Amino acid sequence: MVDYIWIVIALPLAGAVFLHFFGSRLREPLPGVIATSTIGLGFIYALIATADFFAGTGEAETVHLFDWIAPLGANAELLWDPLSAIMTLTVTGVGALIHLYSIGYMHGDARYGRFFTYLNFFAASMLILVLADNFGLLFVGWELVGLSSYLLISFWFHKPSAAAAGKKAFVVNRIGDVGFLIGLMLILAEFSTLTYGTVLEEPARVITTGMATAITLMLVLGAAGKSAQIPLYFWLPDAMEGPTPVSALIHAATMVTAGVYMVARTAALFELASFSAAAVATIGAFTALFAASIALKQRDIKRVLAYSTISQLGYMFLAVGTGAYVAGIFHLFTHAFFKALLFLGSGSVIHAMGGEQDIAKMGGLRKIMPVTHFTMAVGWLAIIGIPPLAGFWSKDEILAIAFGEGGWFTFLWVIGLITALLTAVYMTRWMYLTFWGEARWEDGVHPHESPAVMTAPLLALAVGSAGLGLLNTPWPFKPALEHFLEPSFEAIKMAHIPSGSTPWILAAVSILTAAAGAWFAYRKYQGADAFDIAPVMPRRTGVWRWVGNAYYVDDIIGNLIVLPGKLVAAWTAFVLDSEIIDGSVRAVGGGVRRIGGWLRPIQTGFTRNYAAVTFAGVVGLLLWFVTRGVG
Amino acid sequence: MDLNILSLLIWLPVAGAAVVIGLPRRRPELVVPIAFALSVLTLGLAGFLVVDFDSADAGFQFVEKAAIWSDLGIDYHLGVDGISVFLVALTAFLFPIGIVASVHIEHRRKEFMATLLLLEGALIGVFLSLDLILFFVFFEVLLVPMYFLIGLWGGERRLEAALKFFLYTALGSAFLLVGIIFLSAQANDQFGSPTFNYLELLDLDISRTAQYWLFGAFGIAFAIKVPLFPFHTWLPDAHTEAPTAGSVVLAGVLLKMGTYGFLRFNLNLFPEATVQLAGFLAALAVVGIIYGAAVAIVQPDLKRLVAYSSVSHLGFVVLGIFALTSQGLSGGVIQMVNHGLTTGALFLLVGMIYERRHTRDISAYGGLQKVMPWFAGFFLFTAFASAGLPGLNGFVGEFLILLGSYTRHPALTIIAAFGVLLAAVYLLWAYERVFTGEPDKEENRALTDIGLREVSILVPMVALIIALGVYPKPVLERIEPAVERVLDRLEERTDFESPLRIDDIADEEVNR
Amino acid sequence: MEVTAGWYLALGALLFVIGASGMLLRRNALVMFMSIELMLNAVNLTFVAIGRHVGDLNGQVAVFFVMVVAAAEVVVGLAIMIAVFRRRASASVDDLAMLKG
Amino acid sequence: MAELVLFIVFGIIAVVGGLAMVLHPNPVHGALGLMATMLSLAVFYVVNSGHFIAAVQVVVYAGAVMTLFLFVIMLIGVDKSENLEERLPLQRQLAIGLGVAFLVMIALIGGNAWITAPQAATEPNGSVEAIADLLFTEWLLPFEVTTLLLIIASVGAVALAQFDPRKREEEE
Repeated sequence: MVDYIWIVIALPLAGAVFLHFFGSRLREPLPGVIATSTIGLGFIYALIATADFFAGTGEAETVHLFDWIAPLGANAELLWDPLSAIMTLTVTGVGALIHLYSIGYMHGDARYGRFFTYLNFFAASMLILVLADNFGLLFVGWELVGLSSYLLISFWFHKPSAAAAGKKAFVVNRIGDVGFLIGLMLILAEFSTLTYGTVLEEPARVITTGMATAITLMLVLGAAGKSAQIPLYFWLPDAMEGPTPVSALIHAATMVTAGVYMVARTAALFELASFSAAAVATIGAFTALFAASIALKQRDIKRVLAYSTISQLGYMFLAVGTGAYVAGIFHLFTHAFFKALLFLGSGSVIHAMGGEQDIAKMGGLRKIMPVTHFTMAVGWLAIIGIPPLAGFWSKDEILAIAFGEGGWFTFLWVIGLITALLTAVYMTRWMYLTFWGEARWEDGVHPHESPAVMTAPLLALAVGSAGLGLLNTPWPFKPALEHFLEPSFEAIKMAHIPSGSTPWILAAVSILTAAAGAWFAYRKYQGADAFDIAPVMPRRTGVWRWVGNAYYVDDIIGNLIVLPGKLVAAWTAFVLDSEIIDGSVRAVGGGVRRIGGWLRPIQTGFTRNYAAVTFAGVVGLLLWFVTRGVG
Repeated sequence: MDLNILSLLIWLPVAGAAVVIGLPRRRPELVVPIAFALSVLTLGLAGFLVVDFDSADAGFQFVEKAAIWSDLGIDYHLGVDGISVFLVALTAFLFPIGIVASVHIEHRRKEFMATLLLLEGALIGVFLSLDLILFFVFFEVLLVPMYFLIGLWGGERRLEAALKFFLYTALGSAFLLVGIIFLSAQANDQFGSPTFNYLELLDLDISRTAQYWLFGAFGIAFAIKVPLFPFHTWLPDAHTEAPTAGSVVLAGVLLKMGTYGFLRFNLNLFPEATVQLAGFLAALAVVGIIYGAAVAIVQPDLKRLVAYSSVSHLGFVVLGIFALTSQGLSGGVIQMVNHGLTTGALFLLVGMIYERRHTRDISAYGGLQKVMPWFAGFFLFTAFASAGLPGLNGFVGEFLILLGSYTRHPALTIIAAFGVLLAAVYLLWAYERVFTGEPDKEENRALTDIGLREVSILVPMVALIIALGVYPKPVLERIEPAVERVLDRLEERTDFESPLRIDDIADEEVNR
Repeated sequence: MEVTAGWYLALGALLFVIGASGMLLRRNALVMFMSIELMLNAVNLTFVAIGRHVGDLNGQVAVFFVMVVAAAEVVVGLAIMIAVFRRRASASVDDLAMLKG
Repeated sequence: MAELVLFIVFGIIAVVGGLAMVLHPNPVHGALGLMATMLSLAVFYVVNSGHFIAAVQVVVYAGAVMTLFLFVIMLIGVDKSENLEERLPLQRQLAIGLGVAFLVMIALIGGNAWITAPQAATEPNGSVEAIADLLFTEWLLPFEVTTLLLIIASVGAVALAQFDPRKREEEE
């Protein structure tokens, strides 16, 4: 029995509470150590629990903690099955390494203790999200992760841009959450409870495909908000305002994958609604291509990686959309490692360059930061998909399955392939401009290798990025991950790699595209002098300018949605509310005053007038008597 | 145990008010401690009431009855059930906090404290009275102390705001009185003798058209109190001009009299009309939600922003009530309590900053987080609780309401869901303008963070917000039987079938 | 031709109207006051006439009370008039229009 | 027969006195006219066997009240005759109109003899004993109340008519 699993959540939560009150009093590294140890312990517990799971019956277990909102079937219950296991391991594993890294990175920050409070709080919320056994608790984790990302993005709150980025992230997430909420409404209306057990066990018995499509589309809206897919992706690049470990942990490895996890968890519903699954895949593919194209011309070292993350998440959505849930989770797992590696690497570069983030002002760091350079090289090769590194296996599996599904998915495979090419180009550009070529540092900048506490996690992640690919390699070894995740998806008809020789050909094709992209970019930037980070495409076409400004999406949303929204709100507030409605109330008052004014002259002041009126009253009374005919 | 606790709950604060007034003028320092002690005593009584409240019994408990004017059928009839027990507890909880929050008031402090205590007694009276005339008397009586609270100790335009508040509500209660009298007349025809006893009036069968008119009469009085969408313009003025304690109590409890009125009287006494008009009122509520939130976004004045947020939140409560499902109703009732806490806390915080800078204008602030970190922490926490962040109390109510009312009003509830989004927008945008960035203005740099007194009133509220958010079971347990009883009556008296009844879910769970 | 109560009532009515018109027409406060006294007397007459017609003494008791009240009224009325008119030369009621609306 | 003559003679006196009071510009003549009316009424009281009230009428009303009036008229010095033209708009027309309307109404109502009760056989005995007997049994409470009323009236009158030379100077 795995009823101790709640400790995994309790540890970081306790850490967060403790550090909230005493963090600021402890000397520099202590809060960091405490935070890292809580999540590290969590990782160990997760490992034990996974072992317990396989030693035990291999059935998914529900641990009931306490009643929360009973009428909705949303109680504090945790679910422990392979899917939540893999997610917990990723969150706690990568999380621990990033916590360790932040001890060094956040050195000297005024709110050192507070940073680790928020980091631990994030870990606890993500674990709630991942371990929840009903949509209610999932939604709790969902919004708490949004809160921690808000707190961490605007960590350096004195920077107005950081505060605005934090608010933007939370609001956009909330747009997605409204969709998610509507999905929950539909679920409750149909299943009259939110617990996974009732909803995901043969939903076909309860709902029609039409309703399943509606529910899943709403959930997809929530997922798109959280995992930064079109149309709700534009908050992620701004989220780079937060400290780099935040970007690594939240905006690369864990939080943004919540959407993918949710789609995987509700696979039973998506199976019923093929249209939604196709929609998920399509959104994924197009987001991947779209984000990859933007990444080509970004100058900020972290924004390149941000768009790259959006693109890789697109791949994961493509995978779960085509029904390749294991491939999606596999790519999520590997991506967590190499993207965290790349982010932390860029963090150490920024740290070394004294806060400089513009890759145009870097270059030639190869010799000065050997360890960072080596680990970045591993990450670079992993992400563009060069075997035997992890990136190749997971991305190739997704593309292969997509190709195998045929029809529309084959077209998505083409898009995936083009994205792979673009990924190779921008990542090589990123590597080249940062590490190779001549040094283009501004004067007064003298980079140095980062301390051990930062490079150690880099090495650990590099090992992960290189080695983890073997976990699910279809050919030489048995696909271990697929076997591991089997219990979670046994009721689901999963898409698999096409048999026969096609996978080999597809593998060759994707390796070729990756190599071509890399060689092209290398040749391109190697020849050009330092400052002519010339556009890959001919300068004249407007497209390049559009790409540079991320298709002006921010400005479009700015004055197509935000500005009119404010105008309408302002009109409602200062015209409709205070003039029309309040005005009408005041008008009533005014009206009464005016009527009073008309009646005033009756009081003439002359006693004799009043006497006359009185006498008129008497006569009137008599008249009434007369008319009634007395007697 | 014949200690009639309900009468004590009402008359203890009222007696307290008299005691405070009687205090010698030479000893002003006695006023606050005594007032505080009395209100804490009432809180203790209310706590005892909640603990001793038997959650299994859906009917009225601790009932007290004494004739006042028997031949007219008016009697001093008190009772409490799942719906009113927490509102009484909320009232008793907010007043000690209001008193401590207004320690700085020098101008006629004795009368201020006496008015507060009087208000507390009348408020508890409203929630406990089971006799329509008694209810009406308390409903009217508390207007007077509230008028003086705003009129004497308010801001610049206090007289205008107080008058508007008083007249607007009085207009509403005029209709209420007509309705009550008509009801007793009906009782006279059907039972032989006129009666205002709520329990007896329940068995009255009123013609459908009469129900519509009565629903309208009662409805207008409560709609103004809630305030429902078109009748809300008195609220922002009343709030901006009221002193901190006034705002806390006004938002915390006074507004709930409207929703409580709908739930206690309209739903039970006029079932057919309720079922027919539920859609219309739910629509009004949803308009209120979006309208209140949209207007709050652009408010330059912090207190007006919180006032409009109350319009939005209470729109949720009314939507929950008129969803006529068990989740919706219990969501509505618990949201009344939650809103009282979160908005009460928000007003306390706004009051604290007003005491320091004497301006409510958001643009006058900036970068306070650096200068007042603890204050910023409390404000952000309360803002998120108010925006319905899961894990805090606001979410429990809103989640129940949204999911509960979808089955009855699908389109409306989807629009209402966007209210949750707008809530995040106006709260975070206000937080950003007031707290983040560099404290550029000189006065902002000189501000001191919140002291022990202020923290001592915020901490219990924060604790309750978390407790209700994480473990609302004890509260939900006590609310559900009363809500089920309302729905049973509705289903008996009309051909209305409320979906997703909690007992259906229970037996669905059983036979799974 | 025998004088019945009706006759006295008619006379009383006539006197009453004369008093009322005096009240409305004359500006002098005292004349108005006297008109009121006349109206009261007219009513007393009707009381007595009906008393006799019905054969009941209460009519006369009523007249007695009317007189007492009238006496009190005169005393106070005149005192007011003296107090008011000492400040104003003229006794015209129209000048006292300070309570104009 | 005698009653008819009395009625006609004193009826005319009463009406003329009333009209004099109303129409005569000089208030003193008006007051005398009113006194005439009151005395003629006293006669009618006697005719209608209200002997006690006739006496009271003459002593109290005609005597005390009217002399008080005359005294005040002289005191305030309004004995000069005043012009009678009317300044208030349509006040005169209204007064006459209402007066006529009133009389017409009374005639209409009186016309169909609404005095339904039969002529009482016995004349009421207006003597002092009878009135006193009635007064101190059935009407005791009103009687006591009127005593109170009179006290208040006199105190009020004294307070109101306070004529203090010193205070006047301050006011000016």
